[in-house]
Amino acid sequence: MHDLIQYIQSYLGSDKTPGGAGNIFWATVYVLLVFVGLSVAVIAMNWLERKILAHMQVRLGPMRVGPHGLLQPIADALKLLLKEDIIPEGADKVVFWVAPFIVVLAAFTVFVVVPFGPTHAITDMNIGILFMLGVSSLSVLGIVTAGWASNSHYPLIGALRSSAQMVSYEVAMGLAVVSAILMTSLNESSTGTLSMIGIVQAQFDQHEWFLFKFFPLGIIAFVIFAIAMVAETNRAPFDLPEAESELTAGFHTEYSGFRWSLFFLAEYSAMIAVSSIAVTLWLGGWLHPFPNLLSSPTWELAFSFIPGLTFLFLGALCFYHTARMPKHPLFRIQTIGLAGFGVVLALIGVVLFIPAVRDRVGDIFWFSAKVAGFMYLYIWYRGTFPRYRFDQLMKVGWKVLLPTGLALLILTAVVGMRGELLEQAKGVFGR
Amino acid sequence: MNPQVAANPPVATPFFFYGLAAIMIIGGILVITRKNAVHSAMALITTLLAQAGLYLMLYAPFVAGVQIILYAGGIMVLFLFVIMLISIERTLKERQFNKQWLIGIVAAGALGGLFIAVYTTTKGGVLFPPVGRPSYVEAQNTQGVASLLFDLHTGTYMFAFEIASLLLLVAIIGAVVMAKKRI
Amino acid sequence: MTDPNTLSPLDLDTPDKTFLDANELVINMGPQHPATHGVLRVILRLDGEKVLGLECVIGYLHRGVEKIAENRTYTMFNPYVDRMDYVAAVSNGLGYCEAVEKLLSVEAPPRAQYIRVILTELNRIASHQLWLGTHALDIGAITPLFYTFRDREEILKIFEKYCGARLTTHAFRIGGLQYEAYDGFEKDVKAFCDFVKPKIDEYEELLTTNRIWLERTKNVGVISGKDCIALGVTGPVLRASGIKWDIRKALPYANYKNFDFEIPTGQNGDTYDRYIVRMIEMRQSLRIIEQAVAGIPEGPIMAKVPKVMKPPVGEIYHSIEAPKGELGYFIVSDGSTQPYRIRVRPPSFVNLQALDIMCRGQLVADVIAVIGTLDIVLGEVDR
Amino acid sequence: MNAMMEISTLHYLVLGAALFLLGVIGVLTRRNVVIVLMSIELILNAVNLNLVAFSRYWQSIHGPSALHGQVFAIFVITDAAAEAAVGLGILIAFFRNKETVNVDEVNLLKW
Repeated sequence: MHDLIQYIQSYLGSDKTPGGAGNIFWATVYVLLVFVGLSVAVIAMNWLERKILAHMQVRLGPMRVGPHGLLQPIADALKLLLKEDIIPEGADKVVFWVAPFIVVLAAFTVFVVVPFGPTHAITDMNIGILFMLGVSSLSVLGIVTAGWASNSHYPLIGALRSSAQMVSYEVAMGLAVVSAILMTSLNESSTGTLSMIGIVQAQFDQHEWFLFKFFPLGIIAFVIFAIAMVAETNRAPFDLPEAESELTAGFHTEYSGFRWSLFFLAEYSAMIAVSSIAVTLWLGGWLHPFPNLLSSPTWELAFSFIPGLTFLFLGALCFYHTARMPKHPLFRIQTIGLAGFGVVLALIGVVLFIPAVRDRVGDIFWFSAKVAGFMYLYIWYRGTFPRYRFDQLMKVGWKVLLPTGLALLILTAVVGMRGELLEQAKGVFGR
Repeated sequence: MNPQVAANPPVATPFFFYGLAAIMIIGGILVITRKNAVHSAMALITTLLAQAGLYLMLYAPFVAGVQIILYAGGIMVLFLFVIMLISIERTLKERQFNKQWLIGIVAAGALGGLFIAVYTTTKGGVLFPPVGRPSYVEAQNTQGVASLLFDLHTGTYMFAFEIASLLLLVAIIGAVVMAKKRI
Repeated sequence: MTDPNTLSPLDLDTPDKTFLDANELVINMGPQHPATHGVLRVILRLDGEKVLGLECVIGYLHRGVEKIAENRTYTMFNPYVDRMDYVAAVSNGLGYCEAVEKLLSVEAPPRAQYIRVILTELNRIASHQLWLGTHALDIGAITPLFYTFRDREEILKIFEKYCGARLTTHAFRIGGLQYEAYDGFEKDVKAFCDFVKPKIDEYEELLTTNRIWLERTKNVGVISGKDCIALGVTGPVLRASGIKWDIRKALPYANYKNFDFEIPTGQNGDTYDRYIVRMIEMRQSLRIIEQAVAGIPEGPIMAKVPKVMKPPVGEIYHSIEAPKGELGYFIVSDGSTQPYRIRVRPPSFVNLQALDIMCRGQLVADVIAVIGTLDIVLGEVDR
Repeated sequence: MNAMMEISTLHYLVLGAALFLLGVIGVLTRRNVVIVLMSIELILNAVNLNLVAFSRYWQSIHGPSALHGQVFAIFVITDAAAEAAVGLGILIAFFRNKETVNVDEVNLLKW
């Protein structure tokens, strides 16, 4: 028993990830935390998307279930779980069963290497980014098989579309990623790395986010990635595989209930996953703004207050809306509920001020905040853009993003190695 | 970032090896016995992923990553794509094995016999005695592979690498020429 | 799934005999499909994603409106026409009332004419707004739908205040109007005009220069003016192909000749031009409304019409420019209180013919865009 | 953990041989071209497994930078990608002409 406690405690002072330290207990804890956190994020994202989109479209969105529809995602989940599970006639039952699980597994497994902080990752693989790209590319398999197993035309077309789309955009995505990885090595001090934590560390060491490195090359790479990642996750304006007006719902037309909700879960966690890649590669991962400039203890303290303040602000927002609730007996429960939610948020905010907690969650907060920004972008895109047509989508992928990415890669290498190249040139022409 | 020198907690535990090996063998058997090509492909994907696990146990993380991206995420998607393009309803009702299946089995059996014969005559284990774990810097695997491929001084396989890119170009053109209805 | 053999022979391009077309796919779009605007069923023959040909199957909403007319008096049939193009019910009513008035040789008094024009043009805007919202939704832009519906609501409110109904208004009577314009009608309409002008700019801001919108609509569903005339296609679709034909100008009815407005035309006859034409039409309608509101004369709203209508034996064809195109009523009277035969020439039904020509060689996604741009209402197609 | 339980290179070689045999059986007996191609992938993977296992063995002798086997495995994967692309392209062309994917009906060149 004592050994066990010691084993658990031995990790606490470590500067490694649980996987890196080989501590199975903490690795399990982290896995569970990430899983729970991800589920909560997906649920929150569900509500936020509906609300934000609704407000963009001059409507209110869910308002009935819970105050301001806060319980709507839970009600939805319940409905999906209770729904009859239909397997269409002539479907390949085994494949039909397995397909959503492939997608979910692929979407969740990538979070093994996502660095929420210097030590806050399940593990730090030295092929981290390669692993992420590889595993996330596996979800194509699930989508293709789902479309095929449904034994129906619309899902089949949707599946073929989405596999073609994902495979093509993976290329552009890969090129943008490679140019960012290249940047880790284009510096006097640091060697290149594929490790997610190493990449963020390199940005810290080089005193700049890769977004701004070799201006404007970093930004171009980021934009390529930002476009490709929307296509990769089948979201608007690249949501052809599930183009509602053309293919009803694409590859998951025949799915319902629990298995459909798995696709839903996978879609949102894939969005979060690719956003975390973008954040890690270009936006400095867990680093707070200006980590090198504003690194004095005072600034560190100020930055460490921001998570708590954010939650307090959210709590205050809840109280403000509680005060604005209609004063009517029918609304009493809703008012109490909203106030309660505000209290919970405020409590979280207060807990985040405790020094021991404060020091540990700062990284996670900044990482999540950056990812949340991407999530908002996703919603914004959806509210603004019409949908691309399939051939146009392919044109964008192959004729615009791919050549740009290739040129960018070469340029990055040339700019990064300019010193050596000049040396060489001097050697040849100098005398 | 300091390269992590693997402190040698044994990753290659027999448990994982036998588990993954069993998955691979079962997957392989399913690949060659399933009627439905999609099922075969799924079995093959499982096999390939298990093999990626084995690569990790062999301290070859980069090859494992390439295996996942290229094989499972690329080539197998191509296979599934093609299976869906060609209708398979008819092939399901047909004979699954060709007329020479007996000869094929016999030939394969002979090959297996050859393997066993080689093993017994060379006393197998003597050929590759279990050796001490290599003093191994895991973080440098990717760099090591890259230096063999690209480095100006140590890049033994630079030329082969360029030839491989030519091969891929030829394959792209070939695939387009073969598969496109009207060029 | 439809068996390809049960399809009636589609006039397809000669199939490529060199290869077996393994990829040819017959897809049944609708009648329950989110983008077919009701219960249109389209049988598509696809080569991959390319449309080789298509056929529309209609009649899922057939209610026999024309047959019903033969058993109703002229007055009793009036509400039925609202149910054809239910998003532009006022226009339908105008066409029918004018046709019967022509048959009876009556003319509605000027005040009625003005109010009729105002309501019809309001309805044109409402119809175009609904078209824009659904069309954009089909192409994947979900937001314009809510904007247009928000603004269409204001029009419906005016209708509701005027006659009590929002959609199937039954606003007009043979010989004029049933109701006098309510107090503040002019003010409401003027306020609406001022309200909706910036809103139309808002729609255009979202779409007109949007790259994706341009790519999705330019050179999609192209139809030449010649083809349009050959197929009898009318309305914005015809005008977008460069033919300046608007019955309000060509064969003026009601009192349209009193108003100053322009007929927008396009050049390419593609989906984008149709979009632009409709957007300009909305602004032109506002122009007409403003002129009409400024000039509403005082006077009676109902002409002298016999209680029991017995039009003289004869036949009449009267057509108006409905939001979707030429809406014609052909009425045969045998001198009794009931029409001997009524035949409606609905614009949607005729325009739908062009779908095949417009879609051939395009992709599946374009079919959706083209169905949207044709602006069909199935109630009118099937009657 | 005793020495017998230690997973040596030999274990991997046996596994590779088994996979290779499975692949050979698949190639020799199946009619469906797609499955034949997949069996070829099995064979290539068996080879790859051996190569990486040898690379590990080689590393234990020549130090960590002796990664030739892994490099070779990467080349094999490249080759497999090329082979799959061209093979499946041929398959599609063939299917379009004869509407079959059976390998024993590929007899256009037979006389």
